[in-house]
Amino acid sequence: MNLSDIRAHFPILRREVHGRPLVYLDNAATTQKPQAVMDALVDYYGGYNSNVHRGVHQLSQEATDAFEKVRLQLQAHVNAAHSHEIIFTKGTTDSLNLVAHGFRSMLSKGDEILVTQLEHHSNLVPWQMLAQHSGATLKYVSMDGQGALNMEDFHAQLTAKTKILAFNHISNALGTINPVKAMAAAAHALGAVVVVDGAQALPHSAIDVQDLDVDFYAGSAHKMYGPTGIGLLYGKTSWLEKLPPYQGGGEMIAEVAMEKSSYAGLPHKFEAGTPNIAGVIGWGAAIQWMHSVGMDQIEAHEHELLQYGTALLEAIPGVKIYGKAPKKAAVLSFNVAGLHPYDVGTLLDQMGIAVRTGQHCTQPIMDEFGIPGTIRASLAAYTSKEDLDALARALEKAIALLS
Amino acid sequence: MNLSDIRAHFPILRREVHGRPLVYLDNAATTQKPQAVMDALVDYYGGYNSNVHRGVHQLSQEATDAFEKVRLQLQAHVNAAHSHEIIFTKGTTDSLNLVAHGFRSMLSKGDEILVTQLEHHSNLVPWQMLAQHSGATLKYVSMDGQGALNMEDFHAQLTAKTKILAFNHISNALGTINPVKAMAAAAHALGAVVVVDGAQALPHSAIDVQDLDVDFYAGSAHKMYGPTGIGLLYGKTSWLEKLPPYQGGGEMIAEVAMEKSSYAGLPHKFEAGTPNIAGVIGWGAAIQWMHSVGMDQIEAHEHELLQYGTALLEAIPGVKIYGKAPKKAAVLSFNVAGLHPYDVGTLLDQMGIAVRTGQHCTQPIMDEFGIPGTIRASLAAYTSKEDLDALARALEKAIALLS
Amino acid sequence: METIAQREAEIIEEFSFFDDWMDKYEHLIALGKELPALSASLKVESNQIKGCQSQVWLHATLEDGGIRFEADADAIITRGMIALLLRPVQGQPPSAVAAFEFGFLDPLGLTAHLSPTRANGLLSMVKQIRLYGVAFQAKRG
Amino acid sequence: METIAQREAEIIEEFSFFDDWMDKYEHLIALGKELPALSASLKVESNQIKGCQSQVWLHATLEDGGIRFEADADAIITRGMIALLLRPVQGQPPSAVAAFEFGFLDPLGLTAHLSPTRANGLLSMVKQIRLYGVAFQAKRG
Ligand SMILES: Cc1ncc(COP(=O)(O)O)c(C=O)c1O
Ligand SMILES: Cc1ncc(COP(=O)(O)O)c(C=O)c1O
Repeated sequence: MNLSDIRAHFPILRREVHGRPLVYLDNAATTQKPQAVMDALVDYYGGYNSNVHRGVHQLSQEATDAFEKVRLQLQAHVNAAHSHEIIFTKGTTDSLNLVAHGFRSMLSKGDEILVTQLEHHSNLVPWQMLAQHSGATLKYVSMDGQGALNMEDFHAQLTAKTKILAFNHISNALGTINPVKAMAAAAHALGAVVVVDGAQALPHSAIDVQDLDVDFYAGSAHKMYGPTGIGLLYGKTSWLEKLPPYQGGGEMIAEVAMEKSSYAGLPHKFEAGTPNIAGVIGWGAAIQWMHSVGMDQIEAHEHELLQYGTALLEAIPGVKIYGKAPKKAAVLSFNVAGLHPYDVGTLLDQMGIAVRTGQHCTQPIMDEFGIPGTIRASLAAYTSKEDLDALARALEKAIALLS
Repeated sequence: MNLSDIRAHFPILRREVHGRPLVYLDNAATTQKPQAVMDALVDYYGGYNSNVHRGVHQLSQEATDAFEKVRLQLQAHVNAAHSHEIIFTKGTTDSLNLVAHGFRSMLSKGDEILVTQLEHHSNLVPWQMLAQHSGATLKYVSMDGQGALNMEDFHAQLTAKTKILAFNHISNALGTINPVKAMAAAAHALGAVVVVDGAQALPHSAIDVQDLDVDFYAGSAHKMYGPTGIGLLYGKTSWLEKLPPYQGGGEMIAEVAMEKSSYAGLPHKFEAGTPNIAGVIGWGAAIQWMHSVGMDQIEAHEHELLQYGTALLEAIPGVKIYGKAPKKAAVLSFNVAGLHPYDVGTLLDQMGIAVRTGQHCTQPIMDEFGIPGTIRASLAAYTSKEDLDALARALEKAIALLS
Repeated sequence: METIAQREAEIIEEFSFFDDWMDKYEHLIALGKELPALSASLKVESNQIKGCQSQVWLHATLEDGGIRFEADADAIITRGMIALLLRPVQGQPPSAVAAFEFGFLDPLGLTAHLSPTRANGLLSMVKQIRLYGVAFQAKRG
Repeated sequence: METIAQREAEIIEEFSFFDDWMDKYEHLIALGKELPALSASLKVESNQIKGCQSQVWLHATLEDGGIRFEADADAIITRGMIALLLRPVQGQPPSAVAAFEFGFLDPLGLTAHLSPTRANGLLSMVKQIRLYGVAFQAKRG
């Protein structure tokens, strides 16, 4: 599919903002949705909406089949060994909380949890809460000035005391791609569980959880062209079996008496209550859409644009890019000397350019750089060179206005 | 709005199942969605999809405004004193787990949690888990042969030891309407917290949480003409402030350092991660739709149909209705002497009638009646007398085939 | 003894006479009624297959090189389905049972009953039937 | 002294000359640059209003029956907005400040900056301005 074909699938890209064509560069926060996703939602709600599982009637059967088909799609998408290793959650944050919560009864004083300075709050606060409840100590791997993890520090911090290693595959604030496979192997060699926040990696490249050999992998549909309110937790069978259930309710039980219940098997044990059925079905359409473009094409396209955008921005006097790790994905985080990101963002918005400004839920990174935040332009499969040209031109105008 | 106008809003009601017109009587599991809800979703995804809060750009502003407007709509809908008392969750199950989990640190051995025999598993298992973790004792109020709560037993079980009283407003399996206001008052007089599962009440009548004077009230959008994957927890400010955060992540923090974080104010403290933005916006459309019909009209219509359907079913030899409490809502739960509910449901499905069969996630009720389950026809604003006539005719046919 | 394939063909032929769903289900219900009840001593936990809504029991023994299946269910349509499912495999050698695909349900328009998402325990029963095939094969071999 | 209403009218008149957003924001930025910085001794936690992205400080004293506001922010557009917001209320009697609606932002096309969902702290500042009005009224009354 060429770029204009790809863009044609996204109705929102045809809208205007403040009288200018929308240039959407806030994809790390959430991506736009192709028409196919909206169609899937309308087909579902208008055609076979029903609660799933346990229903003997036709609608329920159709909804359940469509719902479970997406589990298989996701299994294939991340190459999980079993479909029951795909747990549907509300999103990455929910997934990470599910795991962190499950370990409350398995950690104790003296144990260590290792995270990194690059984490999104969603992969930091749950571990702080776990540390607080279990008495375990939270440690973290520092990053270098380029925004790459300090691997020496990683190996120094990772010890036999480390029970859990949790880190993101790709940093949402800086774009750093972390060496998941090597880090997982090192952690496993010392007996630690490996939990990966894949929220930013899933939209940009093909993921193979078996090849990476991680124990848990979390993601959100809304960052990968799918609906809001639905995400996944991949977990290795052995760990999912060890982990206690997170929420109690319908669907997740085998037998219920007033006093005590026994829990259902995987994946239902972790899916209490009516799931986000439409969300799952819409997600299926999004994944299909991604494959119709091709994960490799998406990755290559974004890589090319990242280099193009980096060169454009660096040519503008006063612009400083944060995050220049050797392996880096579709994020351009930057500041302009002397200017507050909020001011720059506000003016860019007036020119139709949607970027995010602020801390990007990564306060520890900002604290390390000693800045209040950055301006972040983040790319997707539909981002064009024209988008980045428009950004650069608007940025120059904003700088002129503010100086 | 008259019934045929109402029905015209639901595209799915025009479809066929096994060559027969769909007769959808599984509304307690999930309701169908009016066109307005689908339109709201498509408008959002096609027009202003963006992550909410913290964004300086126009799309984010539009999405945030639309999202927060629904919080105000819900505040008005349940008559909460403050908009921050409306917490968005995944659904009723999620809401109840949030509350039950929050009390883990506040209960201990000797304390009691009082539930009822009428509870859906989602309002039973979380309390079992709480009891297990805190050492508190779980007790329950029994029901009588009609499916009404035994009020003498309620007053006997409710003591100064009772720290939490949790029960449903309307039973999904039997339709029983519980005397929430009186039960809440009795519990408050003894110092207990009152948690109400309103999943089945919200679709059928106007709710006033201040008049009922409950501390928590939970519901699901998908049971009230809205999208899947979104629900609400109403909580009184004082209790929401006492309750610790449930999940950690983006949005729910004020300050984050590597070691420790401070939490944001209400409602954000309980809304970690990207919310189900489209779900919330679609829910807003659903609530608006309900009000365009009128909550009183919905209640009166369903009440009339319940009486009509009860008479129809009782005229069929061998049919026994379970749940005949004096105050009862839109549920017809029944069995046919000598027949398994699964067989009846399967044949009804062949005739285009969608009913639910089984335990309806209320195993304790089924155990009490000594039955494997029931056949449940549950009504909604769009249910017609013709739907119930079709059910009765099909039921007679199924009985003939099976006997 | 007829082969599995012959029996499949027979069933397809038998069902080809029904031209509406009512006749088909009437027949299924009749098959369900004819299925001999499993003796109480075999209706035990270890033979039980849990479906959410319909309980299924399955027991198997090896007799003269063929597998003898006995089964039961609490719902009559499920019993009818069981009767149908067992007909081709009853008494067949383990190797044939282990490899059997139950493809005849498709032309009968009854595949939905075996959908992995159905709450009737039949799919689990089919898997269990094949597993008995594999297990008895191993025992002999 | 001019009344609040007169000052509002002045501002609306002043902005009516801008026919594109660039001129308007240029002016806002100029206003932001002109706003006197808050002295470091007043830039303290108790005067701080937390916006997610832009920090705002507000201090007020009662002088000769009128409220004297001093404020600051870290982002320049926010400072410009503050300068604009303070112009009508500066030196006005508490009762007038307590009742002021800041309606002039609407014709200026700047209401969005005060939206309850904006991450700039300005709405909280506006509430705080009014609160000072109420508080000083009570003190006097
Ligand atoms: C009374 C009652 N409580 C709780 C629930 C659970 O709601 P949900 O599955 O939307 O979380 C339901 C619906 O299944 C219900 O009927
Ligand atoms: C790296 C990373 N982790 C976690 C999250 C949280 O995802 P969600 O808000 O969908 O739960 C995000 C997105 O905000 C992210 O970028």
